[in-house]
Amino acid sequence: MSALLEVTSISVSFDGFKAINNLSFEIGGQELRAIIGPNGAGKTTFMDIVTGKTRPDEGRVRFGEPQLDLLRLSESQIARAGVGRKFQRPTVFEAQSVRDNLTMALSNDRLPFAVLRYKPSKEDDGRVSALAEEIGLSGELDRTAGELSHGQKQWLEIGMLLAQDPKLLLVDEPAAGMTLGEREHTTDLLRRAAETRAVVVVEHDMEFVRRLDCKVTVLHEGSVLAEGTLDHVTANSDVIDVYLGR
Amino acid sequence: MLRIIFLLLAALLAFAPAHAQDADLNTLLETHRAKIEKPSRTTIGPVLDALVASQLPGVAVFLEKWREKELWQRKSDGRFFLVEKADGGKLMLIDVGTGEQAGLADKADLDNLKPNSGVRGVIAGALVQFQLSDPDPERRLQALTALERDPDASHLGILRAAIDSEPDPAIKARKERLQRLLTIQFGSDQANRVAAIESFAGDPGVDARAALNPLLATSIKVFDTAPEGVNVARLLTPGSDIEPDIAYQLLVDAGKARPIVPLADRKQALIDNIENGLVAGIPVAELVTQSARDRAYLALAGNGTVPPLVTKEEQRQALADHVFAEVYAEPDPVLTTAARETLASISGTVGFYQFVDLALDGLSLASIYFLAAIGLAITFGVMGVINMAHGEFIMIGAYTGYVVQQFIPNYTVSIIVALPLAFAVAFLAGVALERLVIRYLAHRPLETLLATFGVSIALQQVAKNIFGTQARPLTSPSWLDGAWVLNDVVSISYIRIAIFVLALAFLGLLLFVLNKTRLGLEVRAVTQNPRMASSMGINPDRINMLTFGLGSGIAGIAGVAIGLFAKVTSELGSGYIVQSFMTVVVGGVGNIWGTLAGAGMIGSLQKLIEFFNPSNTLAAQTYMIIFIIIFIQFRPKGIIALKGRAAGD
Amino acid sequence: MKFTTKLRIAGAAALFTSTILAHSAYAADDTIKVGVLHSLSGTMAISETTLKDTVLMLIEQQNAKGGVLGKKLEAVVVDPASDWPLFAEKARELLTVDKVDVMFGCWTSVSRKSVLPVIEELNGLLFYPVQYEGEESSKNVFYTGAAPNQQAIPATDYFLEELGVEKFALLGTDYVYPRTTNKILEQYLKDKGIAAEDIFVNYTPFGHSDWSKIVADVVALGADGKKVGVISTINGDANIGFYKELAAAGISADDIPVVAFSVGEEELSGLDTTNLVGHLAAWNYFQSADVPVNAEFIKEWKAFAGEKRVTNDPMEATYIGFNMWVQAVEAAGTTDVDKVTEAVVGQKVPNLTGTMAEMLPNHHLTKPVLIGEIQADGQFDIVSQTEPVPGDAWTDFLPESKVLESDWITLKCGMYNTDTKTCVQLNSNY
Amino acid sequence: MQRSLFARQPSVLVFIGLLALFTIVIIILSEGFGLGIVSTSFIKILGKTLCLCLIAIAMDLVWGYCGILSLGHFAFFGLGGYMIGMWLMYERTKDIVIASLSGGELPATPEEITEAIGTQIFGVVGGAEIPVVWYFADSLFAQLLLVVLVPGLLALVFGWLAFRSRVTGVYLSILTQAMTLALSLYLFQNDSGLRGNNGLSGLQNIPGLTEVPQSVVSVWFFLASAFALGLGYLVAAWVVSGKFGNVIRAIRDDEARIRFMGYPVEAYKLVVFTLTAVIAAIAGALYYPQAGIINPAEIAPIASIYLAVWVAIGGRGRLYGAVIGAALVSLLSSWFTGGQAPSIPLGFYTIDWVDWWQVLLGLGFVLVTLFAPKGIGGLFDRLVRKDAAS
Repeated sequence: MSALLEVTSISVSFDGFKAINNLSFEIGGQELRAIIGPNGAGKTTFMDIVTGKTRPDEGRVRFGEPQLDLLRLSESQIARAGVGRKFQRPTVFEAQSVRDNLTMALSNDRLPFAVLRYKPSKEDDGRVSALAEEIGLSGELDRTAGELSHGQKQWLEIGMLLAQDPKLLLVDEPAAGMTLGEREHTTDLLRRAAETRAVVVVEHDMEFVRRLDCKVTVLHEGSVLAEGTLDHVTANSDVIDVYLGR
Repeated sequence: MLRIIFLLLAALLAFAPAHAQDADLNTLLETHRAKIEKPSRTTIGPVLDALVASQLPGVAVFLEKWREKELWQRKSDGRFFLVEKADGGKLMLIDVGTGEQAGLADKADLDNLKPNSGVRGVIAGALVQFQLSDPDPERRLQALTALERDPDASHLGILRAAIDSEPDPAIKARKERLQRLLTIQFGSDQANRVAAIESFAGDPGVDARAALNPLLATSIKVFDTAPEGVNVARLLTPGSDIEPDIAYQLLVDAGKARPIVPLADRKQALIDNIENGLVAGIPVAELVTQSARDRAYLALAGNGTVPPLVTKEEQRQALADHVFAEVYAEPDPVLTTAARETLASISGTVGFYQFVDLALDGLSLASIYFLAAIGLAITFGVMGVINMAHGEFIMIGAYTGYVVQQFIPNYTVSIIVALPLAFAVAFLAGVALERLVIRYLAHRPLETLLATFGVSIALQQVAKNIFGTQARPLTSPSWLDGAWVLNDVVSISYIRIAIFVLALAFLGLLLFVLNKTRLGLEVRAVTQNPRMASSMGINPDRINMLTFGLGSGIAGIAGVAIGLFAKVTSELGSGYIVQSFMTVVVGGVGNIWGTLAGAGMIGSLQKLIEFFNPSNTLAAQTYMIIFIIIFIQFRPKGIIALKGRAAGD
Repeated sequence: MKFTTKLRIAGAAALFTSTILAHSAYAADDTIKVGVLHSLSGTMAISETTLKDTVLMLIEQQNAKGGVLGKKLEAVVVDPASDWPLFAEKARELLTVDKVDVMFGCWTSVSRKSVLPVIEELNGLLFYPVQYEGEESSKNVFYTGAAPNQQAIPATDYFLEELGVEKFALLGTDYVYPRTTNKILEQYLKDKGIAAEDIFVNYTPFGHSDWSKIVADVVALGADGKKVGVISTINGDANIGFYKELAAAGISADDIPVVAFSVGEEELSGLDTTNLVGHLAAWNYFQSADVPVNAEFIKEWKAFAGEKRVTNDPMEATYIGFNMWVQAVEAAGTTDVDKVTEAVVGQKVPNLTGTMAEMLPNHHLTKPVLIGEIQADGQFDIVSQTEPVPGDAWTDFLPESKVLESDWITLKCGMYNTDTKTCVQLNSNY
Repeated sequence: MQRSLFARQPSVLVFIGLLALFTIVIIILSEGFGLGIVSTSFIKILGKTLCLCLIAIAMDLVWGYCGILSLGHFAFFGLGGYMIGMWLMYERTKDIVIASLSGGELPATPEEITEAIGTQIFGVVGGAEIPVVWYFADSLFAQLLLVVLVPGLLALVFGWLAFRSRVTGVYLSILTQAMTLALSLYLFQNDSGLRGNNGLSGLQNIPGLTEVPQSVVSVWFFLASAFALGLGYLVAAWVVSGKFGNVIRAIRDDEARIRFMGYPVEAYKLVVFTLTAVIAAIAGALYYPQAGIINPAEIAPIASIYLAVWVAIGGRGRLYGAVIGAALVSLLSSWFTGGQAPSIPLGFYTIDWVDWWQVLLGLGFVLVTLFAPKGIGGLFDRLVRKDAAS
């Protein structure tokens, strides 16, 4: 099986500071992966590069089958090619209803004129209901998203990502600010999502990563420090050095 | 002939001054009264010649007073007098001939004679011979200025005679230079003239070019064969050096070719030949196109009723049969060659100095833009606030300057008072605006834009209601009058230099405040991370207020500066606001160096475009803005952008 | 949808309509209404407010004398706010809603062109008091300012003959008055034997303030040894920056004289004139004109508007126009526009410089041309004054205008082609 | 879940209904209709106000819904006016010229007619040649097409450049302002071929209809303006009510997020920018024949800022808010400049409205932004909601 996402020796620097240094990374079609690392390790920059927000100074990013060169695509093209991204802060469109949020995210034609002519079909309504069911917001469909609780907004955002039907899902600190119950729900959501697609979770919280129970990549100073199961990497002396400080 | 007389006069003056004469100046003036009452440049010459030739003692004084509009005429008898102020609002009359007092008179009984400047120039020319060797250097300078303005062949001899006796080296140098200039124009000896011409190589003075260029004046002439006996500048080939139509017209004017019948004449000919609704057999109603009219005309020409048209072939042949050449008016090729070479060397120098002058102009404009924009850059950079009322703070500063001058008549003191006061007033206005409006619109930059726009129109109208709609004078102290002059090409007014210095001072001051003081530290902290800053005990409200006041205060000072070199009206600020925005955006937000770079780029570029398109300043501004729009495409964050993730959206 | 909301909207609409009704209903018969159409806000307020005050003063004086035809005059002042379409709108309002009998107003050409179609359609009457570029004659407009032959041409003659200028810099603000005036002058100068390369033309935007480059360009013109003169049609407060730069560059009027057509006492009050002494302006009136009628006018003006105020040429034009209208109304015995327009032609009133102004059949005045040198106190020394010159609607110095003639009495046409002997159009060109 | 436009946007029906009622009432009361209660000058003011309401809707669409604070939409409005103005002016002049030349002894050639038109139109501004930009001026159809094409293309090119380089927020506002300034400065030049500062005038005279009195013409234009406004409102409501509307509101609220959802944000902005530019141009093409003259001062940046203020006062993100704001401010201005507002004597000082109304207007902007950020429309909404609750 060839990898879904293939990142080869990318580097990027800001004002002389190397945020990513010769980083290579691969992930398969249906896989759940956690990326951990201390502040400034380059986790967010890595996601920025994959989603097209930041251009690397060198290196290659290939995605999908047939292979696409992500570096040549704009953010929206990358998203349409099947890369979904969830931000650290929950960003849903608070002025709009949960239904509108989800409808917008449905994987339909996204070009302006098609959207202008768009009429909600039976199928789409069904998808929206199913998604709402999955993220536990069935009863909230016609509420304004701004009125939801913090956790609900996180789920709505994940729901919107699922609605996009991406092949690769990048999730930035999904558990931040959640109650224990909410975390469990979130873990379930992510693990279920990873059954049909690749999911990359960037997380600080070791507990949460442990619960995900997946392969872990540790980033440090812009490169991969260690890779393997959580137990494996936490046993790595370099990782301990980095986390506990030298 | 005239020249010889003058030379004689000059000799007389040099060797035998003040001949005793029997005739009275008053009598002489009486004979020329009509022309002295209503003088004209074209008619005054003979009168002056007669006065000068009379050698009467009072003539020089009379001419001087006349030129200075200090000559009076008694209405009752038309007699001319000089006057002095006397008690009781009366004027003491002084006889022009004797210089003695001649009784008191009411102002209403007298007319003040005011010759226009053309006449004054001619009088000054006549005065030259009296003044050129006058003991008073002021008078000698006056004479030289008059000579420079309106030189005459007759002056050359007088001037040459007056050089050696000149005690003042500066005036002597000026006399010598003038002597060379006059030699170029009026000299009789070829070698002398060539030497004088060559002595000006590389001299950027306008007077030098003014003396040389007339030597190279040419006209286009037509010859049957290769021209001989004339000083030819170059031969012209019709089609490449000269338009064939123009060349043909020259031939027609010289009587060497048949004139082309113009369109209007052809039409008139058709009208004249309408017979029973037909022209040459063609119904008038059919003549609705030019080709139909041409046909009708040709038919008429065939009858011989109208002159035939000149064919293209005939024109071509006529051109081929003749030679066209540009011919110098000056017959001596040695002189024209020397003048051409000297001018070529001058044009190199002038080109260099023009560039220097352009750079100075650009620098000056940049410093004005910088001053106008820097306050905006601070508020925009630190607070992310677009202050549309910024222009009105500039206006407030300018009006403060005006008001101060109403109370302090001494311009120097008033400017010294006005600068800090303008800062204070605008500072307070800025603080008030921040406290009352902007604070409540934090994080809503677009709405701040609209609210401050409301403030802007309200302030403008308030200023109109207080100060009226007329422009108000803001006068610079006299030591700022005039210009620093390097030569005739490079000069810059002292006001602009002062504004430049002011801009530099503010650049330094701001750099110091922002980089070296506690306030600056706090400002930078708030700029970069307001939440972190407030958690460190910095009160962002206070910082915002102070920053806004600072930015506004600087705008106030800019107002005084702009008022000094331009105008003070209620719309003063609105003229600078868009420019200021563009300066800030082009330069890069949140960075003083960026504003400097933006102002520098916009200022110099605008001057550069003006240089290439001198007859249309408006177009220059349009191109400038289009350039900025395109520039933003390539550097959306400006020339000097804050880098890193913090600068991201 | 909520019923109450609808009610509210309907209520607002009703209120609105009722104000319109109330507005259009009022019209009084015991007064003669005089419309004043001058900008009181916006960029032109600087110049036009003065003229509004002048009209108000003249109305006050006339009412003190007992009004016109036994009726009091009533001023209707509107503010077209320097917004050209608003001039047309306000003119229509004045004519149809306020039903004024005459209007005094406009300053810029574009505002006049905006108003023209409206007053021609509604047969109104306008007195236009500002010097302008000519090339126009409307049945409904009386032009009491100078046409080019009453200002620009005599000033150019003065340059050529009295000052011996051989090279001309025509500096102007980029709009119709300078454009047309300069076009006429260029042709005139060429006819006088000035070569095309000895005429330098530059246009700057309104309110231009950065003059250093242009002043330097003018100085450089002297390089071929010819005497340079500047003819300035620079408008409004852009002059202030220009003269300041001129003074700073030390250009004396004896080196490079500047004659301006738009700089009067009012503009000079905005700057220190000590360094500008000797530069020129051409007008039909200066405050310094030493005649009793002018002294009286200045006294009244200062009493009305304030001791510091100055008088200027457009004020004199307003004064002449107002008096002509009063005389014409009394001669016609009515305020009916057709009768008054006929009666105005041929009226003679004293101008403020000691001669008489007469209204010609082409709706222009005869005016003397005065040339003044700037003095240190911001006033002008009159150095030349001609006999009254008849205003010419269509200039004789452009081939396409030369054939045109305006005569509203015998030809009854403002744009009569003497070549084809036809009236090109009855309306004016706008 | 497919619901009709009117179900999704109930205000549309109300608005169209009120507009129709208003139009009919005004027309019946008009001079042109015979009753003569509403004066022709007021009909023109109302007609122009309707056009301003239409451009306010465009502004609301681009700013209130899509979050692009364009300070340049009056440039498109003005261009629309110029495009129709060229035809009006050319044809009117052509009629005059042909009538005048027909008196000549020879029938006129096409060249002579063109030359005479050129002299007639450009003689005033010191020219005679007809510039290239007037190439289509004698075809109404072509100029009508240009009303849409020229501003549309300008918006497309400018928008493409600006959005492509991700200029947003106040930067974009300043850039649009610069564009407007450049255009107005360009048109101020005589060399622009559009008569410089004089602009195009006499536009109220419709060629071929010179015999029809202005009282009738004004009613036609009033009707056309009302129709355009109704249509514009309908189009705008349709655009904002569906998924497209959701997407552009999402762009306004969080541009990055919607981009990562796969929406080509730049394309959406471009569509909205261009669409609103076209609406603005149509509004302008209807406005200037009623105003009678268009000149570059109309395009000056300040006009576009006023436009934003109208929308802010009326309430952003509500189409009727834009209409309320534009109508209110422009009618108030008209009233204050009309000299009918009575002066208030205070004894020591007389408040003359001519002097003070702009101060009032400016402070009004400030107060609205401070205390009614949602504008009058927002207050309106609150009332409606209270009604619903009670």
